[in-house]
Amino acid sequence: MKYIIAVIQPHRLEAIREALAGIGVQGLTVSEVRGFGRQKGQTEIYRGAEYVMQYVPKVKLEIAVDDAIADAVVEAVGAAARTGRIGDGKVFVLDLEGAMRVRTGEMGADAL
Amino acid sequence: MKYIIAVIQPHRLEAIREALAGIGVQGLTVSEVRGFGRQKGQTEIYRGAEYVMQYVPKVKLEIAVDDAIADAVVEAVGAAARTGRIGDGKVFVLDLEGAMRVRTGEMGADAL
Amino acid sequence: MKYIIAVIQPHRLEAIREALAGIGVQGLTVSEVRGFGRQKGQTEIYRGAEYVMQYVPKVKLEIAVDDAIADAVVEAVGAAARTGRIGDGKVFVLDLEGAMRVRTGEMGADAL
Amino acid sequence: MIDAGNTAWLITATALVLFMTLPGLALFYGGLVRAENLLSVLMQCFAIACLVSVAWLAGAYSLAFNAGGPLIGDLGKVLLIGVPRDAVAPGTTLPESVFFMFQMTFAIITPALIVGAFVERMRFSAVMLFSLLWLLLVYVPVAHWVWGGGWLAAMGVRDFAGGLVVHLTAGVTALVLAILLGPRLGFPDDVRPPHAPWMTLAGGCMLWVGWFGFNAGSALTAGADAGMAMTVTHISAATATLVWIVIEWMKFGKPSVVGAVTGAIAGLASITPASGYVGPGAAVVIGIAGGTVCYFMVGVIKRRFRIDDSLDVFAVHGVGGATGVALTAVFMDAALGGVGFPEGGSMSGQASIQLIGIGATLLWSLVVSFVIAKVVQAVTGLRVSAETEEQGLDVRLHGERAYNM
Amino acid sequence: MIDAGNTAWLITATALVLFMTLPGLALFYGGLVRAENLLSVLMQCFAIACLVSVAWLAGAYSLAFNAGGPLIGDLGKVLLIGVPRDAVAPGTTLPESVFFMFQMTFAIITPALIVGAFVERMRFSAVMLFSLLWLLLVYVPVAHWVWGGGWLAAMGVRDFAGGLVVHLTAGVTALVLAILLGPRLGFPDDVRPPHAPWMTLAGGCMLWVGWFGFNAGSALTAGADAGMAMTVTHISAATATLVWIVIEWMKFGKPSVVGAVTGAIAGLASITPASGYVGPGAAVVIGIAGGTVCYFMVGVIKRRFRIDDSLDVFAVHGVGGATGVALTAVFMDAALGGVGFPEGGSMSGQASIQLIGIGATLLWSLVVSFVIAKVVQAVTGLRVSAETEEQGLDVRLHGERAYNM
Amino acid sequence: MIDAGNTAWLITATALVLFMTLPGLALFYGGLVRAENLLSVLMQCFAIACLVSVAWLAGAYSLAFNAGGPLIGDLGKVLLIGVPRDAVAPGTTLPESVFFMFQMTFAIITPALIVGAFVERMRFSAVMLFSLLWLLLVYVPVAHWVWGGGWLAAMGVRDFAGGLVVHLTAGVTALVLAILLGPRLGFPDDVRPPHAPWMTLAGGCMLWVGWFGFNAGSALTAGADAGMAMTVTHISAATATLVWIVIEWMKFGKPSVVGAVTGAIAGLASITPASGYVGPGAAVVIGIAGGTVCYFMVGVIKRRFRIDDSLDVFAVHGVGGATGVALTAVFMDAALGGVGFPEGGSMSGQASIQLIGIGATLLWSLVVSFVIAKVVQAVTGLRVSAETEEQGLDVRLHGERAYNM
Ligand SMILES: Nc1ncnc2c1ncn2[C@@H]1O[C@H](COP(=O)(O)OP(=O)(O)O)[C@@H](O)[C@H]1O
Ligand SMILES: Nc1ncnc2c1ncn2[C@@H]1O[C@H](COP(=O)(O)OP(=O)(O)O)[C@@H](O)[C@H]1O
Ligand SMILES: Nc1ncnc2c1ncn2[C@@H]1O[C@H](COP(=O)(O)OP(=O)(O)O)[C@@H](O)[C@H]1O
Repeated sequence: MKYIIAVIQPHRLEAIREALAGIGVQGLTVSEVRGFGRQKGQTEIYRGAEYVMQYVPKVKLEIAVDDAIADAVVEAVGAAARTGRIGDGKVFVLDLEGAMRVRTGEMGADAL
Repeated sequence: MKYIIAVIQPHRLEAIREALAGIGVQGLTVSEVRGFGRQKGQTEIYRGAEYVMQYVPKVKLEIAVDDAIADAVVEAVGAAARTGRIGDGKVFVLDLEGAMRVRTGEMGADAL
Repeated sequence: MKYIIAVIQPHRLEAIREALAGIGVQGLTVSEVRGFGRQKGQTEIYRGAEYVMQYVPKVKLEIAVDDAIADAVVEAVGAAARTGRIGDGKVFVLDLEGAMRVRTGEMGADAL
Repeated sequence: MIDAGNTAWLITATALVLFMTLPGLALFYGGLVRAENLLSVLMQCFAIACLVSVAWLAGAYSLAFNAGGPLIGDLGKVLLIGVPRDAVAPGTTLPESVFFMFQMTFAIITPALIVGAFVERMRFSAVMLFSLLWLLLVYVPVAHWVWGGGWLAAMGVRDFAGGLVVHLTAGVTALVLAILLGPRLGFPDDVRPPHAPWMTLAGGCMLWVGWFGFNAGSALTAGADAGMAMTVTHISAATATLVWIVIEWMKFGKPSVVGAVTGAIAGLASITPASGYVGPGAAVVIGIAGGTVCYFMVGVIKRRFRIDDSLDVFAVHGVGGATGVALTAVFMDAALGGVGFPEGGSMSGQASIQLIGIGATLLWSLVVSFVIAKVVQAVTGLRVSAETEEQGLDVRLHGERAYNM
Repeated sequence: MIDAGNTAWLITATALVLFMTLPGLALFYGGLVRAENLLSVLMQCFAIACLVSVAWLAGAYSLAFNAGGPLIGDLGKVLLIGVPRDAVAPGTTLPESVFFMFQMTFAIITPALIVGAFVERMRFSAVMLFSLLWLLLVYVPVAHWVWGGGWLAAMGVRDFAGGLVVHLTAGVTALVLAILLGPRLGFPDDVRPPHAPWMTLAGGCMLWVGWFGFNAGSALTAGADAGMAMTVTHISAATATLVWIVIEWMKFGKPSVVGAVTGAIAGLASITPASGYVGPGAAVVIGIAGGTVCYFMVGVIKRRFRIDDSLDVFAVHGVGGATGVALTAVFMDAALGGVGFPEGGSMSGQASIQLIGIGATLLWSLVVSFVIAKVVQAVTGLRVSAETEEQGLDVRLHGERAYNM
Repeated sequence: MIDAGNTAWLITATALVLFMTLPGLALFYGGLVRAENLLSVLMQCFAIACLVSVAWLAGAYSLAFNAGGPLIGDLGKVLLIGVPRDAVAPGTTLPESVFFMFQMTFAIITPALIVGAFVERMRFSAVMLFSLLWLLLVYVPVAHWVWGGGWLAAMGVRDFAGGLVVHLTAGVTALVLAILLGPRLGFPDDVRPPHAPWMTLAGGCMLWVGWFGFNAGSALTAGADAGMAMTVTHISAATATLVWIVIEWMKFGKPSVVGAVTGAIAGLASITPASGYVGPGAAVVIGIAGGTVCYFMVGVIKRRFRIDDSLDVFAVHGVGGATGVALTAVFMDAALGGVGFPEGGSMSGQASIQLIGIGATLLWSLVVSFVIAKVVQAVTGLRVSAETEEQGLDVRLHGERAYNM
């Protein structure tokens, strides 16, 4: 199994989720993160003082998937997340050794 | 070493922490996440308009452990997190190649 | 490639980012987490009742890097994060099998 | 001659009505939008208040309230020049400065109410320009017709505190702007829920308390009329809230905070025109009527006609205000605990006068605000870019974020 | 005859006291609960205010204040029928509508205070039913005894603004409900800390400011009595706050915001019954006494007796109110800067009257609210399910979340 | 003889001015700091209010306002002993208790304004000690000079509501403390942006509304003077806000909420000393002047001189207040719509008097607050540890967090 981590533009989240549902991904976990990279943050100005926001609000997806569909998932996320603008984000693939569904105790791919 | 990621029901957190303390886990890292899966979110209604919350509030645990106790940890988390209701969550196990305790620079299992 | 996860004291973040920029790390992802470990949380007192905060506010960094600089990154983070006080945090190193830059579709090390 | 008691009350009432907008309405509206647009809403209310205040001094007050003909006042009191410090407002026991300020607070809140129609997508420059023109071309004339000795006043229309002048003008204009601007991205299925219902309740409570100044202040004296106006205002608000709670409880099994406070506003808007003419029993009926009608109108506009009058300004203020104006003709009947009809008046007679008032106000607001919107569209453009709308107006238009945690 | 100055002040005072509940008390309480229960608290305060308002018009006012015997008033003023618009409230220079409204705001805040006892776990239907019955069976009779010409008034009890009628009735009832409902899940060790102390302070400030209307308004005139009532009210609040800060500083080395504002409320509750009868020096003493006693009672109830009167209604309002009622007998002495005892009265004599007042109010509130609670338990059930309590009342009972960031 | 109308207004004005500090100023300042320091700011404002209140009763009031010589009053009214309940404040139609309270609210907000200079880094014990000494050694004397029959009053200085007594004293002291304390860690490049601009706007609105009590209340009567004071106050605030919006729009293309509300405060501070003497036209000019000058002074202090007067107390209040005091000499001219100069006075004559007032107040505040700061530094130390500053004052000094989500 693979553990796929994607860092994306917040407003692409729904599109990605639908794309993933399309290829049979049943679940995922989402969190709010701040990204640092080529894309620079907005400048805020308070009483004449500029505050350059070093970080850009991003959304992080964590998706555990069976090896079989791993590449398809990476593809799907990439396609749905892409706007072509700097800051579109990254997709990372890690190896996943084990998984368990808490409710049933099922192990491995059945747990996903 | 293993890097164990668990996504659980928020109100089970304390129970799990105690269970882990029981088997000698000294530390862990917690974050608030939103989960998407079989369990559906609450519906909110504002001025007659329904908003189905796609996501369910969950808590994510990250626990780096020595190989020796990895299985025991997965067991313990599963047992303490289980309520039998849909949405109890998942436990994922990844391989952990290295660890360092910042304060002392200790490496490997000693760092945990 | 390696996927480096660091849990640090919030106020060390900027120092670490500068240290990393120094050794050519272009990007990273930051999130707010709560840590449990040897360091104990503050006590809050409301109307005479004490609330011991089990968790300490921490910041989590996720940094995908090329194998070549992995050790240097761990070093740099450790050095910049270290204050010598309990609670300085941890650095974890996981193996990273794949990476994609969403914007361009670039794969592997070029995506970082 | 100036009366200290009445003046004490009207200065207080002025503070209360200003408090309705700053921060009452701003927070009430702010809680209903996305967190990324909170500041833009607060900014719109705040800047409108300032713009209107200066315009009011510069001539709007004079055009609305100084002599003139049936349609509009004159410019005799521009900048209050020629008004001595201790001048008494005609027909009152108040310093004119107090009457000027009290009326200003009404002129402030009315365009601010319209904000609810275009939140989360209108350009700030367009908001400013539209509000200024609208004050001069819609609010000022209608205020003159009804309160400034204009033709509706001459005809005997009864609008104690602004069912026509405030709520109907704002409500109709809201509908016009909502249609011209088009809906928010994702409307109706993908808009985000109110980001802070608690804030909406806090703002709503400030509106309620401030409304005592709005309605009881409109008596222009501190006596029995003010007391009864306060009483019916409160009773109508409480009743309409309970109505809304009951409806939601029956329909969804979950009475909501946003619903309850919206009901209160509906009850307050509905009683406003009647508040100086009716008794407590009537207030209950008006509260029930206003609460019910507004509840269903929200659905009609938003879901049936799919018009994104985002914060339901027309359904709550326009409809509520008109309902109250119409019911005034019924409940001012002395037999029903009201003040009774004027010499030789009758319920049917008063009813037709009230309906003419509604029709004229509705028509004028509709046409003129449509024209103004078109002009503004040509000058500044109405709507922000899709990218700005996605990211939120706060950062893009105002360079700030409401929450920097 | 109606006096404009007095009426101006009492209309303002009415607005101030309403402001105490909406949004003052709602925010004060809301900040002390979990974020997942914030809306439920706001909703309870808001809905209680509406329910009480309608009930007040429907008969509660008449039963409390219209003639009748030593125990209860009559129904002569149901719906204010038969009360002319310009009626003067008996024994005042105010329109009766103003007196009706001013007293209504007291009837609103009293059951709202009780909310603090049952937050985070009581069913909304139970809250509504209990509050309505409690208004009629506890508040109305006691108000009649003390302020409506009932037996305690005849006996000469002194309760200027509601130490007995408001704070003691609410405090005792809070204790009864807390015991019958049982503690929150996890009490005492695992309950969550206040989710927004800043909100509690903001609400507490609104309570403080509004309290000027509460106490100084109870003079029913705008003169020296109102002025002195305002003065002693403020001094007592400030003193009690400093007391609380000093105690926390000594005990924990960390004076807290929640502690400071709780001290202020304790000082305000304690001075309330005395505020029309004592001088500034006495206010300092009452502030010190109220602050200290309430501080320690919080510990006694919550930690010694382990009763989850969640927001310390009894310890702060019940105890503070009773303390003030008792001390009134001391400090109304002219020799101590007070108004002096009535013809032929004495400190000891007044003291026993005050104690009878405390005893009677305490006993009546205890017994009747116990019975009401049992009835409500039978009809709607008192407590939500454990699952609802875990997830929070906002989503489960009201279909909303306070924060949608 | 006591007048009910005037008393009604002044009791209300007192409540409004207290509302300015609690919670207005507290929230206004609180929104501008880091989330980890929000409670410390609220606590400082709240505790200062309590401390000042007790000190005011204990003797400060007497020293400021009771007889005495050109420099300071006497102790004749310590604890208000010897002041009968129904005493009339000399030269007014108000109960002395009301005058005492009204003036107290001014004494409360002035040291609270200074909080803006030392947020996020000053010890709580130092704040308390400094504020107490400052009240007695700076505020009380200056208040006596200007309002208590002291030498500046004798000279004919005009400061209607506190340009000298409130804003200049606070502003100058802020600068002194900011320099002695040193900047916040990371200033100027690494300080965090305001954590809740929405809260700053909400608090700013409360300040604005409360300011009607501040300026119009200073007329001490409910008549034409109060009415005109309210009018010019509002107009100046609105104008200065628009000025600030326009400047930011031109400079950055993004008018901000924090900027707009800061502009309003600048306009309010600037009109304060003039509010009883000038007309509406002058209010526009003063608003423009105050808004512009303050805008640029913020940059001069913070960026040119790199002084971390964190919330710009000197630039906004000090400079705004002084500007208003100076312009009063111009616009009180009857020819310019003002009340006119006293018998035999002239613009140049009045101007020099006003400048002497500014110079004396500035010098006294500067020297005495420097000395007090040094004393406090010796006794308690001024600044928290770097670790406390990093973690935030809330948890470390008060054992609380503002947000426990
Ligand atoms: N080496 C990295 N490790 C982890 N996250 C990264 C890394 N580089 C970039 N990111 C994340 O991806 C986001 C987008 O990267 P950025 O360089 O801004 O744009 P792009 O990916 O289009 O070149 C960043 O905001 C950050 O959250
Ligand atoms: N494939 C997945 N990858 C990552 N997280 C997942 C995945 N599937 C489920 N989750 C997480 O587990 C939570 C519970 O899953 P769900 O399907 O709702 O219930 P259950 O695990 O009981 O079948 C989800 O809310 C989500 O946060
Ligand atoms: N086994 C672990 N797995 C994951 N995170 C951990 C683990 N142990 C500690 N941490 C994280 O590291 C932080 C610091 O650890 P702690 O034991 O408090 O101090 P130190 O690392 O200096 O010994 C903790 O707050 C927690 O977030």
